[in-house]
Amino acid sequence: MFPPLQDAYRIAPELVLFVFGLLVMLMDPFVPRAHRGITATIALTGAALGAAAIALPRANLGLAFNGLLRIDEFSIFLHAVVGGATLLVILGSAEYLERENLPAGEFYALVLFATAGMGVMVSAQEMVTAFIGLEISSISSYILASFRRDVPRSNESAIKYFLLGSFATAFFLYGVALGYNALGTTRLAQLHVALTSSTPGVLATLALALMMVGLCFKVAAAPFQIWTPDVYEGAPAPVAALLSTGPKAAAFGLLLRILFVAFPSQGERWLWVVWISAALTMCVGNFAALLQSNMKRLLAYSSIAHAGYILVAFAARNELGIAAVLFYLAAYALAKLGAFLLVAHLGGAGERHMEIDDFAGLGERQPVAAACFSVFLLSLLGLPVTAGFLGKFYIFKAALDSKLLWLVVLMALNSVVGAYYYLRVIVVMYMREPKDDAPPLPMSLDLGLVLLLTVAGTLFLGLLPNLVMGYATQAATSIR
Amino acid sequence: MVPSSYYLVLGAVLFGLGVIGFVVKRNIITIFMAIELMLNAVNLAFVTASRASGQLDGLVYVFFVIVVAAAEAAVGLAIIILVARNRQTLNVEHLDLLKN
Amino acid sequence: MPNTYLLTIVTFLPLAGTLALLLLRREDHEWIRRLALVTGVAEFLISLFLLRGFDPANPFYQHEEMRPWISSPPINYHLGVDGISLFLVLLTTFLTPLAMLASWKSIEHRVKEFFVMLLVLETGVVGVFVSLDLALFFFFWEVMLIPMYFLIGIWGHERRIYATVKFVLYTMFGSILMLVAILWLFNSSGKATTGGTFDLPVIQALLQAGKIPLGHTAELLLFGAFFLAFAIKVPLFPLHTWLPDAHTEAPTAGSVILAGVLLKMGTYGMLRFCLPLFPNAAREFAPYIEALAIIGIIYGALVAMVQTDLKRLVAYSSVSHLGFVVLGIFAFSPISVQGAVYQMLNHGVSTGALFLVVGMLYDRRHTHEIGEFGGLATPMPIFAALYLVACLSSLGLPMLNGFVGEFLILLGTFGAHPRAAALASTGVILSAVYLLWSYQRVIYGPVTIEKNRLLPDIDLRERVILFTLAAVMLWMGVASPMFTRRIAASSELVLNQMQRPEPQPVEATLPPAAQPLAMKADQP
Amino acid sequence: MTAGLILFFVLAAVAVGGAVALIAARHPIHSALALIVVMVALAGLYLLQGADFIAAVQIIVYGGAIMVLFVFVIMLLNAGVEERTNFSRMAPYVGLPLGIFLLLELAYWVWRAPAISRTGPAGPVDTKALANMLFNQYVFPFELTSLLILIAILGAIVLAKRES
Amino acid sequence: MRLLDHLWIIPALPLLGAALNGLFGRRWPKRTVDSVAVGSSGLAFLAVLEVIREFSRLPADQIPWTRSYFDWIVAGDFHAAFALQVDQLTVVMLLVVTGVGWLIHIYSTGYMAHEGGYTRFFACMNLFLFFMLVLVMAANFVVMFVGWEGVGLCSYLLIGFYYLKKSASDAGKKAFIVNRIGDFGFMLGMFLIFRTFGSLDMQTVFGAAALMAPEWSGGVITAIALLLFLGAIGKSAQVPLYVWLPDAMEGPTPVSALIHAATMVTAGVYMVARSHVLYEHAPLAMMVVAIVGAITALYSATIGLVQTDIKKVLAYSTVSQLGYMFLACGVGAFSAGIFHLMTHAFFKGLLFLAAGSVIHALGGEQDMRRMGGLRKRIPWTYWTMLVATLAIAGAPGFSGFFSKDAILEAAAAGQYGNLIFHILGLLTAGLTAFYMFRLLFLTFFGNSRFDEQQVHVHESPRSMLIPLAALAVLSLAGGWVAAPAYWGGTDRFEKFLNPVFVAGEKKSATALSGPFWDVFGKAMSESRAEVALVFAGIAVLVALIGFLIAWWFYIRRPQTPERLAQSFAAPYKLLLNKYYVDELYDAVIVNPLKWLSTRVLWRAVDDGVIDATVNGVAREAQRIGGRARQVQSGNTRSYAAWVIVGAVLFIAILLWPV
Repeated sequence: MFPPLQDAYRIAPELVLFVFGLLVMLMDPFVPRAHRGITATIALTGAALGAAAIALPRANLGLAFNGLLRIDEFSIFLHAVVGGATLLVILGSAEYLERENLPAGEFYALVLFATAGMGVMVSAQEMVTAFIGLEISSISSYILASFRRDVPRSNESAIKYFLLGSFATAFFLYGVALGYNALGTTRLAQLHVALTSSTPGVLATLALALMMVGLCFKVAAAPFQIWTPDVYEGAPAPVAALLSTGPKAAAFGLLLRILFVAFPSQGERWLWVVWISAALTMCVGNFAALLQSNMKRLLAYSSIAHAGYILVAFAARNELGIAAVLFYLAAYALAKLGAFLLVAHLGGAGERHMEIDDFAGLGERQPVAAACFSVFLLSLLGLPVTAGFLGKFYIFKAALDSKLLWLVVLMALNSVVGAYYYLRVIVVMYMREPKDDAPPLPMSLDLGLVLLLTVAGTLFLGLLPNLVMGYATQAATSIR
Repeated sequence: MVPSSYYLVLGAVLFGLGVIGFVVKRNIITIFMAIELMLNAVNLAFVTASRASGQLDGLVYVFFVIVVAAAEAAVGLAIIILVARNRQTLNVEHLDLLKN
Repeated sequence: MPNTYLLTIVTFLPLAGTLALLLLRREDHEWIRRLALVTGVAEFLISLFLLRGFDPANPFYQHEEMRPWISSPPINYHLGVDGISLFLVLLTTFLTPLAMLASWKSIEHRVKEFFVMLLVLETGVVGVFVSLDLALFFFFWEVMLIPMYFLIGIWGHERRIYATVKFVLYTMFGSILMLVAILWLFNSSGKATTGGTFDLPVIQALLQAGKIPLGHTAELLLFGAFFLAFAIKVPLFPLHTWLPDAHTEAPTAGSVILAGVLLKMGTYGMLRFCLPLFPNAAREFAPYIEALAIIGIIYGALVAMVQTDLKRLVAYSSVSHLGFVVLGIFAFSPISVQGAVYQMLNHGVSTGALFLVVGMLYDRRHTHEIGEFGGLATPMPIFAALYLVACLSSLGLPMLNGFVGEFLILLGTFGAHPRAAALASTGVILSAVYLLWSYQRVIYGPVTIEKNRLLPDIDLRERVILFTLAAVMLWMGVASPMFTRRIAASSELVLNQMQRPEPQPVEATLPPAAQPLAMKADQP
Repeated sequence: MTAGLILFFVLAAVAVGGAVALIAARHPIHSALALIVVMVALAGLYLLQGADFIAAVQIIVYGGAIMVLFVFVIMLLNAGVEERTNFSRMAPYVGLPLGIFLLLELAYWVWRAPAISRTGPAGPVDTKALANMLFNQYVFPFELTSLLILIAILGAIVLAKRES
Repeated sequence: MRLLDHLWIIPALPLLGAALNGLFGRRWPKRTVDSVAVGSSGLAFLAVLEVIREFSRLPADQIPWTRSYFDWIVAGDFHAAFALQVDQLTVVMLLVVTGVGWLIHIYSTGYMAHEGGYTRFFACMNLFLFFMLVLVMAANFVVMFVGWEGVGLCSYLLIGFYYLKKSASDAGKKAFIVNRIGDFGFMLGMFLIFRTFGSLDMQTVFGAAALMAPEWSGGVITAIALLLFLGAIGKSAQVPLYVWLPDAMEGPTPVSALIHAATMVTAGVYMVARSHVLYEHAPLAMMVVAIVGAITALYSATIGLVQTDIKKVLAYSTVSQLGYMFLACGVGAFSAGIFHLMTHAFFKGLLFLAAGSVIHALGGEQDMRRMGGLRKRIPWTYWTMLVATLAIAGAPGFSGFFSKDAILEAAAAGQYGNLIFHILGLLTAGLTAFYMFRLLFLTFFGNSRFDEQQVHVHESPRSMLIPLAALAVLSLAGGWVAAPAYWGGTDRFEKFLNPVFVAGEKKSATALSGPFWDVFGKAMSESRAEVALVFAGIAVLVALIGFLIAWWFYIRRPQTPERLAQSFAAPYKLLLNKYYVDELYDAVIVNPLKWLSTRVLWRAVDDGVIDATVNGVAREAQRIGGRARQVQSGNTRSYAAWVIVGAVLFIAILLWPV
């Protein structure tokens, strides 16, 4: 039963990422420090090719590796999101790595590997395989979080992330094991069959609960959101950018497959978990952000809040909901990446200027950066013209289709609360005088490109969503 | 013949003890050990299920879990060393630079 | 329907102007201003073409444009104007160049951004008035918040940040629930058309034909969600407290647009959505809404009376005046509704003028405190005269615009609710009190503060602004049928649309006017 | 009560005792030793279930490699007796009771769950079949684990190496 | 071309003058300004004469002559055209307005010659004429309201003409606001008319009302009439809204003469007379009108007794005379009311102009206690003023004699007459004679009480004296048009107006044999001329008594007033302070309203409740946020505890209620 060659096409993105990760890792020692650009270029090429390689699986949809993976539009879509995020992170972090004097080769390699892991997560049909993918991305993330080795905050961020992350994955794994006990399989489709063919026992439900614990932790849903602000704050800003997008998208993808492919029959039950978690997550994220003064923490809380919004779409339990999740993930990733990478740039050497007040007068000092940042914030806030609005729009719609009126109202009110702190940042940037005359930081071409892509993407999704939403809808129907 | 549920209960107890260990212990290394304990409990569950159902898959999973645990251990301990080096403490409660 | 591009041009010309502005260097203040003004004036002139080919007898939408935009859910780029929105568009395009002219000298820093924001705002506001797709409407509705946010926040006065954040949050609070309601409506419409529709005329027709089943509670909730958004915008007592702050802190141009146009979005929304879509709920709530409107009229006037800050005073006067409009709308009488629409325009012109007047004072003295002025008739006689005209227009002197609207509203309301109209009429007395009292304190008496003695009278630019407005006030006050003739059919249609037949068997056909649209919406 | 059952209870007692000791011990080295005891006991339980290959792996990889790594690090860092700080109020007042509750809950539900019908062979696992499965059907995750280990090595190096 | 077809020209002329002066006058020399102003008003007067000439040839069935010029307000069923009309009543008003208006314009060129704001003054005066003409020519209530409010505006502007003086701008504001209270009533009246009749067109409304059976129309018509009367109370300064008129004397004297004596303040009377059909259908409203008129007449006359400011005396006198006119209307003698309106315009205009001349002569002095002995020094002024005083006091043969007499007669014997009204009227007549002669004596007789060194008394220029003379002639002879039979006349005035007033009365007259139909009425119907003569005799007698007392007090025994003031200190003070009504309004309405608005509505409700709630919600959100952040203690153990909480929670929810 050795897998056929076609399966290699189906994992082409992972292979590309893996190969280029290796390449970067191995070549880095031989690249003179003066030519660090070479490393970056290779990594970038890897990421770009990895993202482009989704064309191959797209042409070869189907199960791979004896049904361990399932390459469908859903996985393609999330591959694109994850791969795109990686591409942007790599593009946006060269300047940062240079400035902070971090080992670029290892950094890129880990990012590429992590992306491969996320790729596995979103296509996995079998839970242990998914778990390995999850661990690949997690362990890479732990390392990346502590990348500023001499910075106590970075270490602390890594150790917290590591301990709690492992803790949570243990829950996930235990859930898989219990499910295996109860239903005799760890494959999504068969789980579904087992669940529907006979009345499932308590054990299966328990298994679902534990798996949800693990994944909700990864996506930072309440009450497992607690690690997020600490980790994002301590981790190097580009890593935070990655963490808040790629692994999150992948974990949402996995959660989605579990809930919608394996456990739809339990929908009436997990609905309430998702419902309550969504409500809690939105509230905690938004309210806690109100008084936040550190930019990275603010963005962290905001990403918690957004996880809550996405869970609302889960609660909708319909196809539009799935599509909305996907669309939202893309929209959210664009804004979040742009924001975090911009923050990484503006934070200055050693990330000294991470307080919101440090952004005072940015509108005058660096109008372009401030304008881009505003676009990201407005997208996160969900104002029209930006992708965030349509994302929210779709979620509302999906949830209303399922008559989740009160959850929708709660989400609506939450987005008003959210508006307060997003707008506060804009206030600081445009309406306050700068504290001191910090000289404008020259922006590198890379970062400029990142901003161009993210802003353009945000506006593109906000104004012409048909293409992406079309893919997302296709993806939503493809998972079953 | 031991009923498989016995094994499962033992696994649950061990998993629970691991969970308790995480909140009770202060030393990072010990906490990490508690996590390893949880993974062990998982393995027990996998083996039990595998043996009960006669599938070999469960054993393969155990295999993977052990590898993952090893990888986690390598990275985790490296991070722990880094923390210990920079912060001169292994008490997790002293790591509170990042809060609120 | 024939597709024209006029409305698209009118909507997006300002945006095109901003693109041109972005090409200019930041330092070229003079050219930035000129280009912006040229854009604004061109926009106004082009918008006048809307009048051409506008058939006053046709109550339905005209100059319609319909293009698919988002395929799923089907959001269409559907634009059109009827008698209600036509003049609101014109009001917007008319006030914007004036606001620009008023900002000519008072905005000295970040000039480029300022005019960009002003133009973006214009696009947003025009978009709100011409959108016939609920989602598109909401799109513009929210978009316009951003430039306003910046206008107040960057170029405002001392407490600008508090004011602007309050403004945006208040508005968003209301509007986000409206979004929920819009989606709900969309979903309900799914029962009548495959996949549902956001298209306002179609939804309206379906609702009226009873093809979209809306339970009583559902209708109340939907109405509530829409109404809350609009009531905040209007603002209706007791949701008005953002307004004095926002107005007071905004730069002159911001206040003009805010008072002149943005508030009308609220009353426009009530007329366009609340009444025709949810007539039963509207009728049920009407007594309470009218009560609030009357409270607003009297309350706003009384509070305005005792303000010491001139701009705040004008702001509270808006609360009072918009109370009339809401009252007129919810009296459901053809006369009062037309009066309400007309009063929207009047309020835009006269309160706009008052804010411009206050702005001119601010440009000279950098204060809005009434106590800082006094005796300005001596150094600034022309200003004093034009200020008086603005006051008189605002207090509803016959032959100026304010009277016609107020009169029609009260006349129409009286027919249905004599007591309500009688109570509201006291606002007529009170408006004279606060306006004339403040006018007296600013203009009359001896010059008490030395600085005021040598204030220059208004210059040519300012004269152009105020004379234009004065001319319009007079014109609207004397030749009101030119406007109401075009308003009439559409506003009566609103009331007709409130008629609901008894629940009919399923075969009920759509009204002929809506049929082609409904079919279009059915297509993928 | 069969011998198997007795053996199970003995090993289970050892495992649970080890786990409790892990928690109770104040010095990390004691905890590490307690964990090793648990692992060995678990290996015994695997044997009892006929999974002898897994038992061997458990001893070699877990007991032999991973735990040695732990002990090594404990020694390296010269970790002393655990400080019994109590900065966290959540942990003792919420975490611990709920942790115990979770334990009981899990154990209860697992106990209550209908036993899986025993269909599998009682005899020892066919290691060859296991290998076949690992390298054929599960070759993809197997290869993935190699990536995982590569990452682990890379990470360990990046993090632990002293800056020149 | 008939001017009748272009009625708009009449109001347009002064409007043109106002526009020219308003827009360009600042750059013009004074001569041009006053040429424009006087010219336009004069032309308007000529136009009126021409219109009257053409009007007199119209067949009766074309009267009222109505011309509609453009649609002004159209909405739903409501349609208001800018329509003007001419009938006999309008003709009288037109003559008064343009005639007196023109004379006062001429007078002003002299009076205002040395004042600042010359252009502004004339622009406003012309504008006033425009609005006043619109008011009297309006063919529907909305257009009438245009004039109604417009004259109020001009009054506001002209009272506050000396805007540097706070009292002046205060007075202007007060006038406008108090008028607005009346306008509020007027508006409601219009709404009710529209609700009842579906139109605001006067012919339609009156036509419909005339056909109504009284018993049906009672409630609504009464309400309409009372609401309209509220408007009249405001505009014509009746109790309780008269307070603005005395203050309005802050304006330049020609303004007082034109607006606050001759024309604007009589608009209320005109409106009531114009709407007589409605009033005749509402006996209760009629009674209210009569009562208010009678009370006002007496009440303000008492205040006038003790005032020392020459213009204030005249102001209270005006209020009092307006009360007379309302009394006339209230008892159903509309034509008598209008007649008095006309004669009053002559003699009160003259009084004001003469007073202005006095003030002018004394360099701005208005306090009669610092006048005296001017008889010889400004003879023209003295003589004209004497004529006016005789007229107002009701000296036989003077215009006031006829009009006042007609009112008193109607008060007693009119359809709605009542002896009490008659007695009140008589009392007022006596008081009037007293205070007018008091004024005359204090000003022109005795010794001069001003500083001769400072003040250079001089007779006014010819531009002022000519209007004085003209008005004196009118005051003297203006009443003859209505000379009753016993005087040898034929009461032409009443007959002239009959088509207006009788038209509507025909139907209702029979029904009106109510409680007011007393002995005098019956007696009169039997031998009208004799009874009228008796009435006239009584009135003259009363006036004579007033005159004699004044003569006794101020010529014969000049110390008497002071002694009286001391011995009746309390009533005197009450009168001097105008019954403390201003203070009462301040204390009961103005100040509580300010307090309410500031303390309660603004500070307590707006800031304290609504905004506090809003900000409180924001604060509360932040507080919750602070709580939420507390969770983020940074302690990993706590975080782990949260994970456990979550796990337990998830399990609990999923297993619930298994």
